[in-house]
Amino acid sequence: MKIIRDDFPILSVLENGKPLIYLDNAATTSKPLAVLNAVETYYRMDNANPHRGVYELGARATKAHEDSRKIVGDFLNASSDEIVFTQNATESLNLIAYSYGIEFLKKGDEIVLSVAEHHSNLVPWQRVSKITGAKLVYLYPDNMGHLTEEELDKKITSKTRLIAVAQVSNILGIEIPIDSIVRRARNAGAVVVLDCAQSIPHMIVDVKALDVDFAVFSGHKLYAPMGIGVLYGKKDLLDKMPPFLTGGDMIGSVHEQSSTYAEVPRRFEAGTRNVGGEVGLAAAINYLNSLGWENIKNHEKELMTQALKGLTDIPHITIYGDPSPDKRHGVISFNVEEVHPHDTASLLDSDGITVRAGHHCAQPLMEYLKINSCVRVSFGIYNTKEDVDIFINSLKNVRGLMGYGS
Amino acid sequence: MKIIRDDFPILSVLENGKPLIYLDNAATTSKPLAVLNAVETYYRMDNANPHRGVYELGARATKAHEDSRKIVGDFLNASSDEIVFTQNATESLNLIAYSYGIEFLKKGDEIVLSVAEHHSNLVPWQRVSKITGAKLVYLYPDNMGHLTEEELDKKITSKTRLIAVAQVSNILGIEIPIDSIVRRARNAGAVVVLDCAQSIPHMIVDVKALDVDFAVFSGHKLYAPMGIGVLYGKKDLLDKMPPFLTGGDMIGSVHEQSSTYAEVPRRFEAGTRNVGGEVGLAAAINYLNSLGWENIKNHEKELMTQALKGLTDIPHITIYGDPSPDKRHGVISFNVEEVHPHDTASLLDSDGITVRAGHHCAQPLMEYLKINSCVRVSFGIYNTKEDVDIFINSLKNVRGLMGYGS
Amino acid sequence: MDLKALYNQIIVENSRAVHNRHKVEHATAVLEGVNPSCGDDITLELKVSDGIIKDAGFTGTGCAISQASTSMMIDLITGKTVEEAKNFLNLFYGMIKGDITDDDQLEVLDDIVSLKGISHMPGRVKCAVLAWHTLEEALDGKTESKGCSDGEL
Amino acid sequence: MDLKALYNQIIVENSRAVHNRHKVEHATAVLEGVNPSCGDDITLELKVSDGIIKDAGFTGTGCAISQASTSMMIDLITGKTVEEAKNFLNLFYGMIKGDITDDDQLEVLDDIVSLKGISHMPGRVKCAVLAWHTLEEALDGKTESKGCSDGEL
Ligand SMILES: Cc1ncc(COP(=O)(O)O)c(C=O)c1O
Ligand SMILES: Cc1ncc(COP(=O)(O)O)c(C=O)c1O
Repeated sequence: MKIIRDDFPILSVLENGKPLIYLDNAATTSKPLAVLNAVETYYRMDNANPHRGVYELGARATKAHEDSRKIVGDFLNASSDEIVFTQNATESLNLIAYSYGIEFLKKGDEIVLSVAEHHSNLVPWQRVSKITGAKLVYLYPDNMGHLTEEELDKKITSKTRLIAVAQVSNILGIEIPIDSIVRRARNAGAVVVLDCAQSIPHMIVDVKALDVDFAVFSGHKLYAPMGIGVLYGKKDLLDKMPPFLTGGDMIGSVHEQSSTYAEVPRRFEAGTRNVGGEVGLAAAINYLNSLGWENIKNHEKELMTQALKGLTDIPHITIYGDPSPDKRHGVISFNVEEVHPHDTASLLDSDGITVRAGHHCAQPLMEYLKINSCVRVSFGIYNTKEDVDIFINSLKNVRGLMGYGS
Repeated sequence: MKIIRDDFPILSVLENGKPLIYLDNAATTSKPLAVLNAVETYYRMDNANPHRGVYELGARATKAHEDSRKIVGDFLNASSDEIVFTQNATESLNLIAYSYGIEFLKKGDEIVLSVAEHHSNLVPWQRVSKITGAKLVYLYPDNMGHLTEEELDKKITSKTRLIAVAQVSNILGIEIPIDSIVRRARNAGAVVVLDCAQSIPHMIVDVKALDVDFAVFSGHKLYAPMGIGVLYGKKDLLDKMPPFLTGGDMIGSVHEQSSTYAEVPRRFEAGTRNVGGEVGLAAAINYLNSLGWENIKNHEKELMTQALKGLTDIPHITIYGDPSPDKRHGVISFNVEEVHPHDTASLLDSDGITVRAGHHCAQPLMEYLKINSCVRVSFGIYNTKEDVDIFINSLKNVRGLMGYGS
Repeated sequence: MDLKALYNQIIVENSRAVHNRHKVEHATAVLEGVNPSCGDDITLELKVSDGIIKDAGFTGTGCAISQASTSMMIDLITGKTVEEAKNFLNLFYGMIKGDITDDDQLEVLDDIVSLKGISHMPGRVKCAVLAWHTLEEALDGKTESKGCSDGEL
Repeated sequence: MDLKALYNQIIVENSRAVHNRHKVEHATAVLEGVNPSCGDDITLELKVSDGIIKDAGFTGTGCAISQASTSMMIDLITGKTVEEAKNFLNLFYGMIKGDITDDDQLEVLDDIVSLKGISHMPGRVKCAVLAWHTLEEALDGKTESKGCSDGEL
C-alpha cells in the first residue's frame, strides 16, 4: 500500500528537519487529498444552511448533509435515521450520558465500565452516577490486558443497566470480547454503549451484527476532518430519549413557554450543522472502502507484527498488554526502563518520529498499571515497514543517549 | 468593494441556470479563498491533536489552536482565556444555560428574553426555567420593532438574574439598545448574555466596552467554516462555572470515582478540538479586518438603503420592523400580500435569487407578529448594487406570476 | 425545470380552483394535516362507501403548491376505489422522491404529473406531499395526523 | 535545535547530579510542585534568612528536563538574595517563552541557557518551568502549589 502515501500531503513535511514518520495515529490521523478536496468542493459549490432554504443551493447542501448521513449509516450497517452527527466522540458520549443515562438510570442501578476507558467514556458516567445515584463498577483486565469471562461474570449482574466500553483501548490496543459482553447485557437487560474511536479506523464495525445499542466515533481519527463525530443509536432508544443540546433545527414547534421537538435524528442536532465536516467524513469512508478493508487489515497486521517483534527484541522495554499481534489493533504502549516517557518521545522526535507520551486520557488505567505515563506508538494506513524500522532503530538508541550502558 | 467577489468561488455557481444572487447570508455565508486556503494549509502542514504531542508537529497544531484563540480574543477585545471554542452559537448558549443557568438560578429568579430571540437563545432557557423554577419573562418590541425604555423598565426588575438577548434579531435586523439593557442589568445584579450571531458579521463587537458577561457567535455566519463557534465569558464567571461536556482534555485528574477539572477555557473544551475550523475562523477575522470595518459598514449600509427603498416602493409589500436603514443590520424580512412566503422564495429562486422563507427559527416572534412565516433577504460583504436591483426587479413580478393584477 | 411555467400553468389555477373547496356531507373521514414549519394546513374530508371514494373536499390555507396539490388530488381520487387511490399514492410518492420518472407509468396521475419537477426542490416536497400524506392517514383510519414534520424548512 | 546535543551535554549529567538532591536543615520553606499530567513531582526546600537564600535542595522524580532544570536552578540561586532570585525567575520565564532571546541578557543564567531551546518545544516547557514555578510560589510564602496545570501534555 506504499503508493497511497502520495494521497496524504502532510506526510512530506519535515519533523525537526527530518522526514516525518507519523506514528501518532491514535491521537489523530492525516487527511487524504480525497477528503480535503471533497470539503473544498463542498464550500466552492454547495455551501448553504441545510434544511433551511427552499432554493436550489440549499437543496444541494441538504443533500450533501443527508447523503453523508446515509454513507455513515451504510458504513455501520445502520439506517440513516439512527445516525446523529456530533462534533466528536466525546460529545456523542455526553449525549448518551445526558439523554439516556441521566434520564433512565436510578439509584441501585449499576454502570459497568472498563478501567481502561478513555476519559471521554468515563467522566460523563461519573456525572451520571453523581446525579442519579447509579453505581460505577469497573472491569479490570488480567495481566495480559484481557477482560476475562470470570471478570465479566462478576461485574455484569442483574443490577447492570448500562455498559460503556471501548471496543479497542487507546492504550492497550486490545479488542475486548464484545460478543460476550453483549450477551450478558441482554440477559441483564442492560444497554451497551460501544466506543469505537480506536476500533473503527482498523476494522468494519457492524452495529447490527454486534447488536450494540449505541456506538460512537470521531471523524478525525478516521482520516476525516476535525469537528465531526458520530452517534449511532437504535431507533427505538433514540425515539424515547429527550434532546440534549436545544435550539434551532431540533424543534417541532416553539412557543414562549414551551416547545416540542423534532423526530430523531434531528432532535439531537441543534444549531447549524458542520456539513463540510460531514462531507469530509463521507469522503474518508469512501476512500477507505475503495482501498478495501481486507487490504487495510492485512497491511496494519504486518506493521503490528513487525513492530511488536522489534520492540520485544530491544532490552529494557516494557510493553503493556498482550504482545501478540493477533489481539492488537493500531496501538502499542510501552516504556523504556529508567527513561521518562516524555524524554523517550522527545528523543524519537529528534529523529523525525512522532509518538505520544503521557497518560493518554486514561489515568485510571495508569493507576491500575501502576505507572504514571507511557509512550504510545500507533499506526495508520499510510505507515510503512520503513517507518517501523526507523522507529525501532531510533528507540534502540534512547537509553544510550540518556547515559545508560544499554 | 466589487472586486472582492473574486475571493468567493461559490458566487460564480449557477442557481436554477441563472447566475447566483446569494441573499441568504443570515443563514450562512460564503467562504473566501483566504479561509479555504488557511484550512487546507493547516491540514497539509500542521495537523495534529493539540495539547497532546510533545513533538514539533503537535506543537504547531497547539500553536494554531492557541493563536486562533488569541485572534478571536483580540477581535472581541477579550483576553484569550475568556474565549471558549464550541461547534456553533447554539452550543455556546447551551453551555451558558447549563453551566451558569442551571447552576446559579433558582425559583423566584427571572430570566429576561426578547420575544424575537432565535430558538437557540430561547429553548435552552426554557429548560433552565423548567429545571430551576426561574421564570421566563419576555420583552416585546413596539410596532416598529424597537425595545422601548418603558418595556425595559417594566421587565428588568430586582428579580432579574439573567438577560439573554440577540444584539441584532435574525428577522427584524434591528440592533437592540444594549447599553440600556446592561445598565439595568448592573442595577438588578443580573448577568447579560449577548447573542451576536447576527450582529458580528456587520459590526465590531467590543465585549469590554459593552460590558456584557457572555457573548456568543457562529463562525459560519462570519465567512468561516461550519462547525466552529465561540463563547466569550468574563473570566471570573467562567472560573466559577462547572464544566458542561466532559471527557478528554478538560480534566485536571481523573480517578475511578471522581475527577477534577482543568482551568478555563480548557475546562469547557472536551474532546479533540476542531483546529481546522478554528484556523478558518481566525483567517476569516483577519480577512475582514484587512477589508476594514468602516468599509464593510459603509458598503452594507448602501445595500440596506437601496433595498429598503426598493421594497417600500413596491406595492403590496409588508416590511417587518423599522424600515429606516440606520437601525438595520444585514436583514430585512417581509411578505408579499396574498402570496405565501415559500412561493415568493421559489419564484425569486427561478431568477437565481436565494432568499429564505419560513419562521426563521423564531416562532414566538412569528406568533407575536401574527404571521405564520415570512421572506427574509440578507446581505453580505460581497453583495452588490446589481444584486439588489435584480432582487427588487424579480420581486416586482411575483404577484403577477401568481395571477394577481399587481 | 422551468419553475415559472409550473407556477403559471398549473398551480395558480388550481390553487384558486374552488370546486374542491368544500365540506363533504356525511363524511366518513375528516382529517387535518399540518406542516408546522411552514404553516400549510388542510382539512381533508372523504366519504367512502363500498370501497369507493364517493366524495372528497378540503378546506385550509397554505402555499400555492400545497393547495394545488390537494385540489388536483381530489380531482383524481373522487369516484375511484380505495385500492386505486392507494396506488395513486404510491405512484405520487415515487414521482416526488424522484424514484419513478417514466412518464408512461405516471400517466394515470393526469395533470398531477406537472408536480414532477418538485422532486428537484426538496424544500417544497413537503408542500406537495401534505395532501397525499393526509389522505394516506385518513384511508388508514387515523383520526389524528402527524403531519410531515421535518423541523424548519 | 539539536535536541540530542541538549540532552547529551546538559540534561543527562544534571539529572543525575546528586549534589542538590537533599533535604535542607532548618528549611524556612518546603513546597511540592507537581505537573499532574506528566507526573513530574519535586519538593523544593529553601532556607532563607536576612533576604538571602542560604541553602536549597530538592527531592522528587520526573523527566530529565524537569530534574535537570531543578538542579541547575538550585545551583544558581544558592547564596543569592531573594531579589536576585526573582530577577532570575523573570529572565528564565522570558527565555522559555521565547520573549528574551538576547544571549548577553541571559548570560547571568549561566548554564541554564542550555534550556533555551525548550522554548521551541511547547510540550516540554512545563517540565522546565516546574522548579521555577515552585520557587516563585515558595518565595511568595505559599504553602500549597497549584502546579503548572495544563491538562494533558
Ligand atoms: C440570532 C441567532 N442566534 C443564534 C443562531 C444559531 O446559530 P447556529 O445555528 O450557528 O448555532 C442564529 C442562526 O441560526 C441566529 O440567527
Ligand atoms: C478510546 C477513545 N474514546 C474516545 C476518544 C475521544 O475522541 P475525541 O477526542 O475525538 O472526542 C478517544 C480519543 O481521544 C479515544 O481514544
